[in-house]
Amino acid sequence: QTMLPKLAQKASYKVGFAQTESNNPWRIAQTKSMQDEAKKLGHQLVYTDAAGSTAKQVADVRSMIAQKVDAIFLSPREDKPLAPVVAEARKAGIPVILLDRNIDPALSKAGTDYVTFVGSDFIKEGQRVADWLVKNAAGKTNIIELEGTTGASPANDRRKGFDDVIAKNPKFKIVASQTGNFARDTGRQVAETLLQAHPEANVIYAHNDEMAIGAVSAIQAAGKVPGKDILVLSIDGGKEAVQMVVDGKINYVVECNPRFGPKAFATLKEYAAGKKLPAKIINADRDYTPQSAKAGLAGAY
Amino acid sequence: MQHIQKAFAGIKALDNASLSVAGGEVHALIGQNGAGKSTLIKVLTGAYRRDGGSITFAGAAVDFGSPLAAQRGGIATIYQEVNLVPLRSVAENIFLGREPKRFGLIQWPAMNAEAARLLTELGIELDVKRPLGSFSTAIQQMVALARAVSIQAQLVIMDEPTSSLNEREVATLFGVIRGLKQRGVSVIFVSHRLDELYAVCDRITVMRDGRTVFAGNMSDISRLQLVEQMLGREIKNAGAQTGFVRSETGGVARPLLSASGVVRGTRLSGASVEVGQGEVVGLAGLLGSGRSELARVIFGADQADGGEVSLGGQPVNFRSPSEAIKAGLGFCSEDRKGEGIVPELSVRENLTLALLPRLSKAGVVNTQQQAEIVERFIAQLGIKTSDPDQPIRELSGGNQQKVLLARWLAMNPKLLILDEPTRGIDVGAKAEIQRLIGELAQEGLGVLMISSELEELIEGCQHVTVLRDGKTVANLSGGSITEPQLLHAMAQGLEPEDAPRPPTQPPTQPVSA
Amino acid sequence: MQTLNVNLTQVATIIIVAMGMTLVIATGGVDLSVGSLMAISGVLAPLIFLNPAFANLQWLGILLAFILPVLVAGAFGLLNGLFVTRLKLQPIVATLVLYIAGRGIAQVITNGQLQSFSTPAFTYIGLGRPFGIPFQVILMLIIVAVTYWVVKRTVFGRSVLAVGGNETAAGLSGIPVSKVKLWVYAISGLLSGVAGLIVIAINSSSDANQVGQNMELDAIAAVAVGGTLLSGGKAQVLGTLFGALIIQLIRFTLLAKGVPDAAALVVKAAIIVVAVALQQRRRRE
Amino acid sequence: MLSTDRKAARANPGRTRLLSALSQYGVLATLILLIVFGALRYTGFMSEYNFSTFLRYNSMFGLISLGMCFVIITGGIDLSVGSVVAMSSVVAALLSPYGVVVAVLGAVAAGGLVGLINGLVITRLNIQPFITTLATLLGARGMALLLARNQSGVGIDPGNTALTWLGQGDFLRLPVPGVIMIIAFMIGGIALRSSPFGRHALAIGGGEDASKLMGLNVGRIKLGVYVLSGALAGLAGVILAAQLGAGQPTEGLGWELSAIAGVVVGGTLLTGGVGSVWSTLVGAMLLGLIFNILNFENGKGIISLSPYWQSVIRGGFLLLVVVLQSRLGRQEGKVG
Ligand SMILES: Nc1ncnc2c1ncn2[C@@H]1O[C@H](COP(=O)(O)OP(=O)(O)OP(=O)(O)O)[C@@H](O)[C@H]1O
Ligand SMILES: Nc1ncnc2c1ncn2[C@@H]1O[C@H](COP(=O)(O)OP(=O)(O)OP(=O)(O)O)[C@@H](O)[C@H]1O
Ligand SMILES: [Mg+2]
Ligand SMILES: [Mg+2]
Repeated sequence: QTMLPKLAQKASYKVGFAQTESNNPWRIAQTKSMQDEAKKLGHQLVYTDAAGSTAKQVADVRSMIAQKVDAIFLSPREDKPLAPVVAEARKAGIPVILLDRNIDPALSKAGTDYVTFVGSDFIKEGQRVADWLVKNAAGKTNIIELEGTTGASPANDRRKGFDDVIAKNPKFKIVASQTGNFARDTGRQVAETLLQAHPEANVIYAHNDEMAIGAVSAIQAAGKVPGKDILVLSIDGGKEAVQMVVDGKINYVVECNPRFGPKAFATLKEYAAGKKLPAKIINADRDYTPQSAKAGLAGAY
Repeated sequence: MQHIQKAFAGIKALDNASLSVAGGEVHALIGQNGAGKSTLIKVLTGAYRRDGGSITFAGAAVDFGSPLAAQRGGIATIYQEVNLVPLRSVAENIFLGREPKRFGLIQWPAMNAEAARLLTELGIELDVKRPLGSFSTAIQQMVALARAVSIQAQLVIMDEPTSSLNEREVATLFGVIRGLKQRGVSVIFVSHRLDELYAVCDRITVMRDGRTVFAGNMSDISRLQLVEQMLGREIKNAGAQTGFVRSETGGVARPLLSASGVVRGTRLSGASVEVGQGEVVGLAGLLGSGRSELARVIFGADQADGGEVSLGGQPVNFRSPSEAIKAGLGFCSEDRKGEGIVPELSVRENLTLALLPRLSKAGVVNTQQQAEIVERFIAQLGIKTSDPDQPIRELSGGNQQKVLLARWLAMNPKLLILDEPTRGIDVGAKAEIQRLIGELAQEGLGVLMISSELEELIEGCQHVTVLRDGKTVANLSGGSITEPQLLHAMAQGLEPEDAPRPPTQPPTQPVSA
Repeated sequence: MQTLNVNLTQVATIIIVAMGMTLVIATGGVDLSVGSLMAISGVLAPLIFLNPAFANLQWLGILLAFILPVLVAGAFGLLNGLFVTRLKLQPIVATLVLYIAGRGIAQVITNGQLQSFSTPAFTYIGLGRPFGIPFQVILMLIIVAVTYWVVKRTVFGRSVLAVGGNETAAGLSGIPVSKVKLWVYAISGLLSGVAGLIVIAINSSSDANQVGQNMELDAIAAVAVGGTLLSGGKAQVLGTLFGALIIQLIRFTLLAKGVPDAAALVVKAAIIVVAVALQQRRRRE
Repeated sequence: MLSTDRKAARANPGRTRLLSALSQYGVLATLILLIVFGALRYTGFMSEYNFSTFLRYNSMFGLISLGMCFVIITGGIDLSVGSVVAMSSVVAALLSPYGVVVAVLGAVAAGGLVGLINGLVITRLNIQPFITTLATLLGARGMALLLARNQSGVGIDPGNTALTWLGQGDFLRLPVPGVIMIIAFMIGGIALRSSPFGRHALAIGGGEDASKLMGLNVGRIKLGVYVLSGALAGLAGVILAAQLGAGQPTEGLGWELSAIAGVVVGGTLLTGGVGSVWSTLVGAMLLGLIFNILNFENGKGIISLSPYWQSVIRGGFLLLVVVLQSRLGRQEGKVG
């Protein structure tokens, strides 16, 4: 049982950031936040993009190890495959901090293999949406679920969190659940189709903002009023979606804030200072209801 | 083979065809273009499925499902179009499908050595490791022969093996055939050259329109009878073998095209030719002498490295066919399928392909005018098609050729370059096309005609330019255009005066009428 | 009626792109870059009409936003054509270059950022409904009609078929082969540009990462199911239209019936094979 | 003696050889040049660790490029390989509890099965390879997701360390996936050079009708190359699963295009009839090296290339290499 590698206290580090993909606003915001913070603090950020491929991400992290960076921020695309490279980094004396997605605890442990995990709990996010719905449905119980990219872990977790709660409330029924690829255009098309096929649907739960915004267009195209005839629920809390909550087109958004930069680098600093860190640092994510949205709008990413 | 039936898309290619070959004999198979010789052979070797009839080989009824099966059964075949793979080496082409192997791996040294040995036997020495495509058609033909010989077959089929060989090569081939015969191997030999048949064959089968019309001993049939059998009619005027009406142009024709000293790569090294208005000028030469190349250069399809071309006295240098077309030229390629027809398009579209820009206003085709023109040419040239909308690929070769001629005639050109205009088309169509060429010339069109058929040149042309190795070696006119003169110029390139006296025998009967 | 509209709006962009693809395939080529060109056009338009320079001249901004991106996409299409005709690259490889680089260019332009807008004058092409018919559907029908007419009636259309049917013969008949090819790739680019504008207009946002994703596969599948052989020489314009509609109907049905995405992919694969096989059987008869 | 070799006389054989050598070794030279460039410019680039990393990742591309090379040689194309890699990785993971042999054979067989379907549809139904494999690209992806029950990863049985060794282990200090790839290429090289299968594949690409008339069983050989391509993609799937400890149903997106690019960069024409296994290896590795170099360049901190720029650079690089290839190849073609 080796210890985590130490990180010398320096004014400036060369830090790796292994991003999983850059094809959606959330990821882009996350990357930007990391880059901005690194710049602000005078660190050098070595940034790789796995373009949605776990295999490439593994190779990316390894190339960071080969370049002997001081530390690595890793946003693992999946929970198992990245465990071996995390171990390799430790062996190479490079501490790893996980961002936004975790690694299978059976394979890799915080405090021994990697420093800590900073992020949100995707299952919890789904649960929070479902909990809100159960309380505020006002008789609207036929749900269309717009899933994220088939196979992606946030999609699976956000579904699990939501579906588990719904299953306990027999009043509610998920009439259709299809993937919208986390994308606005696909989300819109799928919503259009499902609204035709299931005229009884009066709730749409989207796994991210993009699909929710697409669904709003679809609802309007179908001649219905989003937010009134059909409730729209979403996760992420980007400015555009929050504005829609203010406008009454979306009813409820759970935040999943991509602005990881400040917290990530603060954690790094604390670690270098030798502070004891918890295994998980869960972001305090807000939510946006019609009541709270206006106030929160300015703070949304 | 008895009562073989074979139809393509409902059109009968073989109708009750029969062929019987005894062991150790060389059997001639003859017939006009499209008579069904190649088809019969392909049916025999399993390349085509027959629709009816029976095949007996070595005493047993056989039914080869594929060329491979026939090969295994003891039949080696040289197909008409050289059917080898140009990108692969000579040795591979000889042994493809039956490479010498050890532990499942090809034994290259053994294979190359054996290939070299086989070719040496045929009097050829070359690097068998080089791609086949880097050798001339004649060599490729010999490689195909080597392949056929090396398959220890009981029957070797040769479909027009001599069409691209020179005399010496033909002699080599005959040596091989005699050798095979001595070993008791039977040979089916297809050729249009009657001399060759008489030289090497024992028995003969004549086909016409997909049927067997004659079978007997070679010695029992005279050349004239043979040709009559092929054509299915008596030859009354032995002099006129072609459809040309000999036109004696009065006086000197006004010069139209003049190309002099054209050089291109190593293929053309000083080729010159002149065509006057209303003249049919022949371009003669052995295969590979650069005739097509010269035609392409004149037409702008290829660029010359040197030399001059002028049209109507003006020097021209066409950088593309479309420029040549604008200047009033037309060009029918020798490769009808590869460079002439657009198979999926209709007769109408094919016929008006070059004319389209003129048939249109602001890029929109005037379909009415198009239909009129198409109808006119279909009638005028007697193109047999069920409907102008019929895809051209469904037409017979002769009719395709007529459509291509019409494509250029519709342009009302000043000069038409025809590369082997009658190759591979049936006798009726051939005569018609020849007649047409003659008539057009009389109306003032200049025609430059490349042909490998001497009688076509002799009877159809006012002048003949002979090329050899990319150079113009002789210009013959009028009465001096005779077979011996031509042959001699083609082979030796000597000036006519130096030509040896024509053989004492009467000139051989040309095969194709 | 609603269902019809939904299906038609969803398939409109595919059909528009597939028209260009039909022409490209008719010459014996293929264009893999259509999706990337859609993205380029899609990111350029908002940059233009949201540009402060046009704050007081909104109509001009919008007009330019309709024209310039389409022209740029057409220019990239022309570049594809140059790769094919001048550099003599095989079409798959030639267009693979812009397939990879094109989306990168679109992303570089915006640094991957999504651009949202609400500019009714612009989004009309995606959301407008003259006479109750979605505008993009009208546009699509016009483009199909024009393509059909071009193939049937114009010299260019005949030339496309001749080049695809027998390039050498076409060249020897005076058809400017290279020019024809250049044009089909350019047209494919232009139509991709139009499709890119429609996609961003429907969504009132432009996302360089998403616009036109997988469009090349949809368009090629539509062309193939429509009975145009990939070897060239044929252009079944109406076939492509129906091919795209068939694929769309299948997608709609599978979605509506709740068939999961994974299973839908398998069904889609089978249907493409069966449809193409049936087309070929019919042709042979 | 016959004086027949007219065209050969035109071609200067020495020149031919030089050009063919250039086109063959031009890519190799580029590869070496890039490696030297990397070695001089970046610390850690020449480390054993980076070398091993590079091979582990790129071995999968190498394997699918090898299969693609055979397919392209016959004049076909296989767009399904990326999806097949994903599907087979899931199969390997699902079969991992039954031992390494079952897992490997099962995954390779699953890939081969997709290849068999491709081959049958292409040879029996006469549907063009592009369309056929476009369909299986969708179908195999669907199967991958179905088998994985929509999970992003299907974990390998932790007890099956032999399987993970195939992805993560070392053999004589070389990464096992790299060794597998090299062995596959050696076999592939011999097969293309000296086995009837390879030679006949080349012959078919050079002239399908002629090959048929010369008695080759064209259908079976075509079937063979698609099965081979599928099986190699299956093997790549095994390595993927073994390396990542999990089957990956969403992996391999667009890998078919990388494989095609690798083959083409290696100088093999998409028209078939010619091709080289070793140039394909060099081509595939060259494309992989670009990623590696870009990662290191970003690490220098002088310029920070966004992934977007990287796409643009990769596209431009592909164009450059392919144009160089075709220039050399065309001159060669002119003579040959
Ligand atoms: N694959 C085919 N499809 C359709 N028709 C064909 C095919 N092959 C041959 N034919 C037709 O069958 C007839 C016989 O052709 P075949 O090639 O056997 O003639 P041939 O006697 O060998 O002539 P040649 O002397 O020109 O070689 C011709 O009318 C030809 O057009
Ligand atoms: N596309 C080509 N590529 C390589 N060699 C060629 C090509 N076309 C012709 N040749 C060869 O070049 C030489 C001259 O060809 P050309 O076609 O000009 O001769 P030709 O006298 O017209 O013969 P033919 O009667 O066969 O057409 C021949 O050896 C021929 O085999
Ligand atoms: Mg014949
Ligand atoms: Mg010629």
